[in-house]
Amino acid sequence: MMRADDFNARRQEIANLNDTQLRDKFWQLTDEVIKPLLELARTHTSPSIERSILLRMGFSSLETQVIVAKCVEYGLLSKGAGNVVWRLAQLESMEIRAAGLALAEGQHWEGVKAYFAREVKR
Amino acid sequence: MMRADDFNARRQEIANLNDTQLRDKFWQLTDEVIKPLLELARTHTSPSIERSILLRMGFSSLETQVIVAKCVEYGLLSKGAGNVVWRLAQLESMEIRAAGLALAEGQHWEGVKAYFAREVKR
Amino acid sequence: MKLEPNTKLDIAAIFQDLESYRPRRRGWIWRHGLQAQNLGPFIFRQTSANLAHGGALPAAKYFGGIDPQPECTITSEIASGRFEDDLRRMRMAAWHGADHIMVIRTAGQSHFDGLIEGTPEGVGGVPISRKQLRATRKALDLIEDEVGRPINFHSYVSGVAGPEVAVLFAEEGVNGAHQDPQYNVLYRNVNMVRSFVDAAEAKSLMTATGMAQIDGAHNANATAREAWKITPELMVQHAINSAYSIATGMSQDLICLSTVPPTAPPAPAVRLDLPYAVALRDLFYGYRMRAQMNTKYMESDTREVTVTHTLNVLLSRLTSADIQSTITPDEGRNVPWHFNSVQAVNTAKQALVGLDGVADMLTLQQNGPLGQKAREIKERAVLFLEEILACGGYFNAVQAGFFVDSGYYPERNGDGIAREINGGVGAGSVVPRDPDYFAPVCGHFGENHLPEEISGQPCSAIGGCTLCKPDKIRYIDELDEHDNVAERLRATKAYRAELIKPEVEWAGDGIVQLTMFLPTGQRVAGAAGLAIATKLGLQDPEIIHTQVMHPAEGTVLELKGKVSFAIDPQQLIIPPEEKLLSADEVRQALAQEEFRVVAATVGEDEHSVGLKEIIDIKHGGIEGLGFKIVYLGTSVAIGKVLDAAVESAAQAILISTIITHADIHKINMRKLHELCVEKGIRDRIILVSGGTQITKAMACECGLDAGFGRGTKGIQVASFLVEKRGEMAAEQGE
Amino acid sequence: MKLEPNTKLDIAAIFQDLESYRPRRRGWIWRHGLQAQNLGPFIFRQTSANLAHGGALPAAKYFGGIDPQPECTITSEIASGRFEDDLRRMRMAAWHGADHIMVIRTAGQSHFDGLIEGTPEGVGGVPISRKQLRATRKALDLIEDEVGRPINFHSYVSGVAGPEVAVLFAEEGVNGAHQDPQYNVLYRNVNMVRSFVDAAEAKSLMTATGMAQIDGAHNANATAREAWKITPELMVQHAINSAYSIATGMSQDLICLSTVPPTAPPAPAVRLDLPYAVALRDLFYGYRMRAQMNTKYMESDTREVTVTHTLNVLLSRLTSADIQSTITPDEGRNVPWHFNSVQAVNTAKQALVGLDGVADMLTLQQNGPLGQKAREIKERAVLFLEEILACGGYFNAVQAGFFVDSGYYPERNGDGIAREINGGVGAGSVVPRDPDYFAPVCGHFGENHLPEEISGQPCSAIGGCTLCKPDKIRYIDELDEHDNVAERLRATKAYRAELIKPEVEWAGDGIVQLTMFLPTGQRVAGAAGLAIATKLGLQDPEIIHTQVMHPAEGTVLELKGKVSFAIDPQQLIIPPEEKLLSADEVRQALAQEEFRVVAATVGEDEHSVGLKEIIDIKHGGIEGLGFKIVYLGTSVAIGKVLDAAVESAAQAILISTIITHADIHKINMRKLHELCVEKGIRDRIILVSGGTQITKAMACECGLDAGFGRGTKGIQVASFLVEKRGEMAAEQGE
Repeated sequence: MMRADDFNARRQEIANLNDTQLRDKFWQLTDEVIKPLLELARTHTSPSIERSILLRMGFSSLETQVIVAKCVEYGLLSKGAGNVVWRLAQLESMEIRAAGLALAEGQHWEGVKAYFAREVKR
Repeated sequence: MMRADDFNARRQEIANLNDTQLRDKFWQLTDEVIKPLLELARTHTSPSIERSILLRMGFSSLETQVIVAKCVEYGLLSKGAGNVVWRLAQLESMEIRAAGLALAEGQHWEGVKAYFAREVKR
Repeated sequence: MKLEPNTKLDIAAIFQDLESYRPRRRGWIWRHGLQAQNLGPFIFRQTSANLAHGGALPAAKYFGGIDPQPECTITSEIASGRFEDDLRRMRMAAWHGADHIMVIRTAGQSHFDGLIEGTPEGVGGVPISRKQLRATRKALDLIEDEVGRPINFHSYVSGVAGPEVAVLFAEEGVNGAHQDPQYNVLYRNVNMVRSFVDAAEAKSLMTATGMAQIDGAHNANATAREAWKITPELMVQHAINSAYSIATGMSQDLICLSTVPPTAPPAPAVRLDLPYAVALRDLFYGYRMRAQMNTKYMESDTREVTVTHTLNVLLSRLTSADIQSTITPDEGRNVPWHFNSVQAVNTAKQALVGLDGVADMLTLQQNGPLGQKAREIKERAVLFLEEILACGGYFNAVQAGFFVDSGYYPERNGDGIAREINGGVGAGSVVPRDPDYFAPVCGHFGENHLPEEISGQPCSAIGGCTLCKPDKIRYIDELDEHDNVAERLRATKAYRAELIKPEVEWAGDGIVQLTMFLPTGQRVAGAAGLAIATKLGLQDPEIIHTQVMHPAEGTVLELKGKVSFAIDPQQLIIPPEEKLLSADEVRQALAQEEFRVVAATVGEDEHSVGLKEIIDIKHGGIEGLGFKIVYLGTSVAIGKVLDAAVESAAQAILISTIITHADIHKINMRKLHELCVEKGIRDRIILVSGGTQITKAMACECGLDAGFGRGTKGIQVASFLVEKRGEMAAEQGE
Repeated sequence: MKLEPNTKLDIAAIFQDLESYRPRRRGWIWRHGLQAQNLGPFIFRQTSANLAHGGALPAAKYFGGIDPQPECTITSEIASGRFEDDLRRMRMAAWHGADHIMVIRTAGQSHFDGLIEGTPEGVGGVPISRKQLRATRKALDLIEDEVGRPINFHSYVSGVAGPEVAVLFAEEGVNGAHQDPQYNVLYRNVNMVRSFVDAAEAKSLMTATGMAQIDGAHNANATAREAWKITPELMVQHAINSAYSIATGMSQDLICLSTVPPTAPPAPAVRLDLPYAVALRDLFYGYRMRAQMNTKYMESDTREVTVTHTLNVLLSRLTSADIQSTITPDEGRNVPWHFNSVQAVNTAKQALVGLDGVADMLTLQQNGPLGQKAREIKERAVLFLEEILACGGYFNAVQAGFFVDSGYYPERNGDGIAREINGGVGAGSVVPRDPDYFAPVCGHFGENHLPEEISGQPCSAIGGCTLCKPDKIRYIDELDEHDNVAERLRATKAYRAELIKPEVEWAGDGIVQLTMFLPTGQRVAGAAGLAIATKLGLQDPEIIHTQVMHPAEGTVLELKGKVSFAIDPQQLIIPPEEKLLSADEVRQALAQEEFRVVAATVGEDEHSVGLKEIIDIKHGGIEGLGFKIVYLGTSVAIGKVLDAAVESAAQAILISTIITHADIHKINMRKLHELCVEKGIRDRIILVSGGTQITKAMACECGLDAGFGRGTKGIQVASFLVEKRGEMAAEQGE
């Protein structure tokens, strides 16, 4: 967009605000701008977020790569990759780490997928 | 002299002056300090002053050195070295420069000395 | 392992047991400002605690060697591509006053969708990996013990792997990070949806471990063609990241706005930059200010950069700075060199200290152009925000090219950086969380539906996450058997211990700088300079700076080139370190036998300060130790010095002299020696000269017994005199 | 004779007909300040007229190349000992903005009772003689025509021959001088009676020809151990010389107080220096301020000096400066070098311009510590004056050691400089004027009893003095057949025309500077550095600066040494100066045949500014000349660039890349070339790379057709593309 500097015209509505009012307006507008962004973040996740969760669960970066890639492949990222690992450990009475490594090796995916599909139906 | 910082005691007499009064006092004291120095300068001369006068009369630095040294030797510096040259030119109807060069060569000094001695008697 | 100031950092030792090393603390530490601190002859208003060990500015010697530490954090940016060489640079920077070590990330890592492991060599920065972070933090832990002050370690939580990097930083004790989703979007072309979703998780992790955050708004400043016009947008960018951070739970005390003065001389810089600085601190009251120096206008002239950076610090002192960042003065021409990093720190420290408490005496004149301009910037920023909302919000605004347009908003030049909502790296990778979404860890942001069987902390489900139980962290050492630190250390081993080779970036790189003035125009000078460097045997000579002094009269060149050889210190003749007698030993010797000294400043020289420092009681001079001094004053002829020495039966003569290019100082020294020989007293009298540039070698070459240069203390001269007298007595006795 | 910017000053020609050369004007000329001046994108508040020709600061390129000239005079102090080499330096300094050239006098001349003639070599400065002054003034007359601004020429009216020197200056068109009898007394040990008597004559001569005067009070500052304590005395010294000058008839407008900030960092310098600066300008309202930079605390670190001098300029801008003097940053370590003189001028200019109009936004806070400290200094000064009178006046006070005592007056430490009324050089030489004393010249001070026959001007007695009739001036050429300028020019002739040799002080001195970081402690580094310099073949290597980066980790050394050879420019391969097509020629060529170009920033690089400057219409880029551009953006892979080129049938590819130490830029360039070869289009497509440090040689080495570095303009690229296309078409046709 090309536009000449029409500041003097545009500022009319805010010209009469004192400095405190101007600052308040600035922050109120900012809050409006970030509100939908924040809501998006609150309700969504990403491969990196899920890998970061697996890291925190004690998996190496190489392991997290594989597990999250599989989660994406099986449509399970929306459950949380950590959740997938945790759930498998619960289902199969495994240690968390053993469950994750098994998943990283490609095992148990169909079972986990079935579990989450079943659960959603409940 | 060794002295501790007794500023607070000494300042009592000037503490109440406003800034303008303080500045006036500063310059008034300065003028008192320089007055005798200036009077000295007004009424005295030096070899360098006299050489500077000869320079302005068209003599070279080498020539001024000799003429002024002779003036000192003959006790004529108090007359002014330029005066000595000028007076010789008057007395002998010489050009100024010729008079100075003659003096630089050691000529006419007794005559000039006699002239000024005579003049003082008048 | 503990560092000793006279022993090099043992880099190999850093890697021992690294797999089990744990950072000893987390989180950012601010300096503690002292309202009034007595240091040397002065009271300081804006300093913090002194270092236990560190290097003062050269001029400190005039003020009792003080090394005042400003109250604000000082940053050193370090990034040679080989972090093992940077560790030594970090130690140097900390020694000179940096307590915020910022490691620049290698080019391209922000597009790497995951973590890098091992220690590959970097380009334009260092690859950030667990091993690299852990080794660096371990070294910094040692360094902070050496200087006696906490060192904050910092890098970047940006790119497509932000949350992972944030975990890594949290686990490895990194104390601060750049985090700003807008940076990803505008300058790294990472998908904007991904950037903002990831940012919330990353910020949450930073909050969990008390990391300080620096935003990325200053990049607009560096990118815009007329940076002084982008000031309203800067306010908007700062606000979006700040408000977003607060909303994710971050403390205002740890949110730092990265701000750079938009102009530099020859612009009327302070008058243009100050209103922006004031407007920023007004709108963002309560946030922290990270004042960065200007890079945009940095050419290859390090002097020019130093002046501009000093004016940048003036702005910090006139407004505020919680962190004063530094830019190496050579950044405009090469990968920053070791010593230039330190120089940048010294420029910041020097200017901050020189301007200590200046706000006590200077008031910002808000009524007038300053207040008017500041208000205008704020109003323009408000209008900018209004238009973002009017066009449908942030994503739409980015898509419409709102940002980094070169117009002074609301002016628009249509040259902004536009990005597609569905474009960029990582587009389409974000998914909504299902109602049964669960993340069994700490530091997580947003919806987290704990299964019924879990109560308390989410990570209780797994018996604790790595933030709670660090022993769960998985450590990977190396993935590449060739590109790793051990190989690099092996290849450069000789230059780390046995041999000495110049370096500017990496051990043994051999690079030196050659500066010359050639009395010819720029083009011929360039070719001639390269020819000279080549003739001197410098390899790969390259011109790094050219400045025309006058188109016809001459050109200054700075060249770099590589020295092809190394020096074996075993082969060097190093003058032995002088062992001084103590003051008591000197007094004792003088009590046994009187010591008479004649002292004078010789030649046509009226400088008396140096000699007075050596002799006067008041100045800690040798009179106080019992010497009997005949002081002859200034501009004394050598003959007169000798006469006085004979007359007073002096056992030593001290002469002070200035250095002159016609070598009058040497002529005078030789004359002194020769006259003493002529008079037959040379074997009974000690002859010493002193002066700012006198060396022992020079004095001895001229026939004297000793020479003392700049910075000599009385005790050094006294010790020499007593010992030399002893030697002479022994010789006479033989 | 007229100077052309691309032609060297013909030094031999300066001496032709010198005996009949007359200065074309007398007296000092101030710059004319402009309240508001538009330069580039900015309005300046404190500038004067632009130069006709001159050198802007490097960063000026970002602001349209402006070179704003501050409203105050800028001084360059010049003194290599060989004035003929200084003439070129004067031209360089004037080119960069100095209009006050101050020639430092050779050591010892102040004790010379008379004038020096001829052109002997000087020590620590230049012997001031008629020939030297006239030749210099003649050169400056040419230089002021070149830069389009009057140049003030300045030296010293001090010592035992003050009145003679003053005549010489008046006759030879010197425009300003240091004149302060107190300087003679305290620092040169000239008899005090002689000094004050002579001073009145000297000042009278200066007044007669409109010379500006600078006093000598700042020397107390440089001499006192704790300079910040001598501030009351400084007021007294300034006042004595100022009042004395006024009393001899000098105009206040030409009386400049020489003032130096008393401290430097790491002192809290501005807070200590500002009250003194304010007190001075308050007491001396109406006088001119010559703000000198600090030399007292100058060590060998030029960076440290540059920061301190920038803060010194801040004081000038916060208070006032009519003359901003400069000190070369290397003065702490050697006789100032050519290019450092220019750097000092640039530091002053840069800081003054960067702080242009800052007083519009900053107020001195008089209520508070600033006002209190300033008042205190003034009160202490008043008390000082009172005690001078109480002890019987100035001469008695000097005799009692009142001056340059290190105590904060009225504190006294008893270490002042005491002089005897009847002592010192020239004691007893002053005589009272008799009642018939007569001096038949103009410019004379004090009693002058014109003989009865003389009326009107005293010099009418002799038909006019040299001030009225300059043809009466006696010119002496040389007195020493060996020590003179002709001999020196003969000895260095080769380096003034045929051969190129580095120089820092004198033509052909061969001195270069070598800077290196050695990863070892100071003592070993010193020895190793000298060994490296020796191995490189530098003669007489000497360490001029040492800075410990860390006691164990490394030391920076700066060494000087002499290059033993010279370069014959005839043997150099100098890349030919590029001849550009005009914009019209390019447009014409493109109108005949379309020119399609693909452009991208390649690699992991998001920098787009450089490339945009080359292509965008808005930025004066080649789009505006008619090229059809496909711009692919940033971080583009080489493969994609090629695909786009094939797809659009482009005739050229422009890639932009940053320089990296792992040589990724070279790899990318080679890859581009090789892919084009593979695809079989290399002979039909022009490949060009650009980036801040790209060179043509580097690009060609990597297989491309051209490379463009920092500062490239669109027209250069356009011209190359059109010409290259023409060449390729010709080749294809063969």
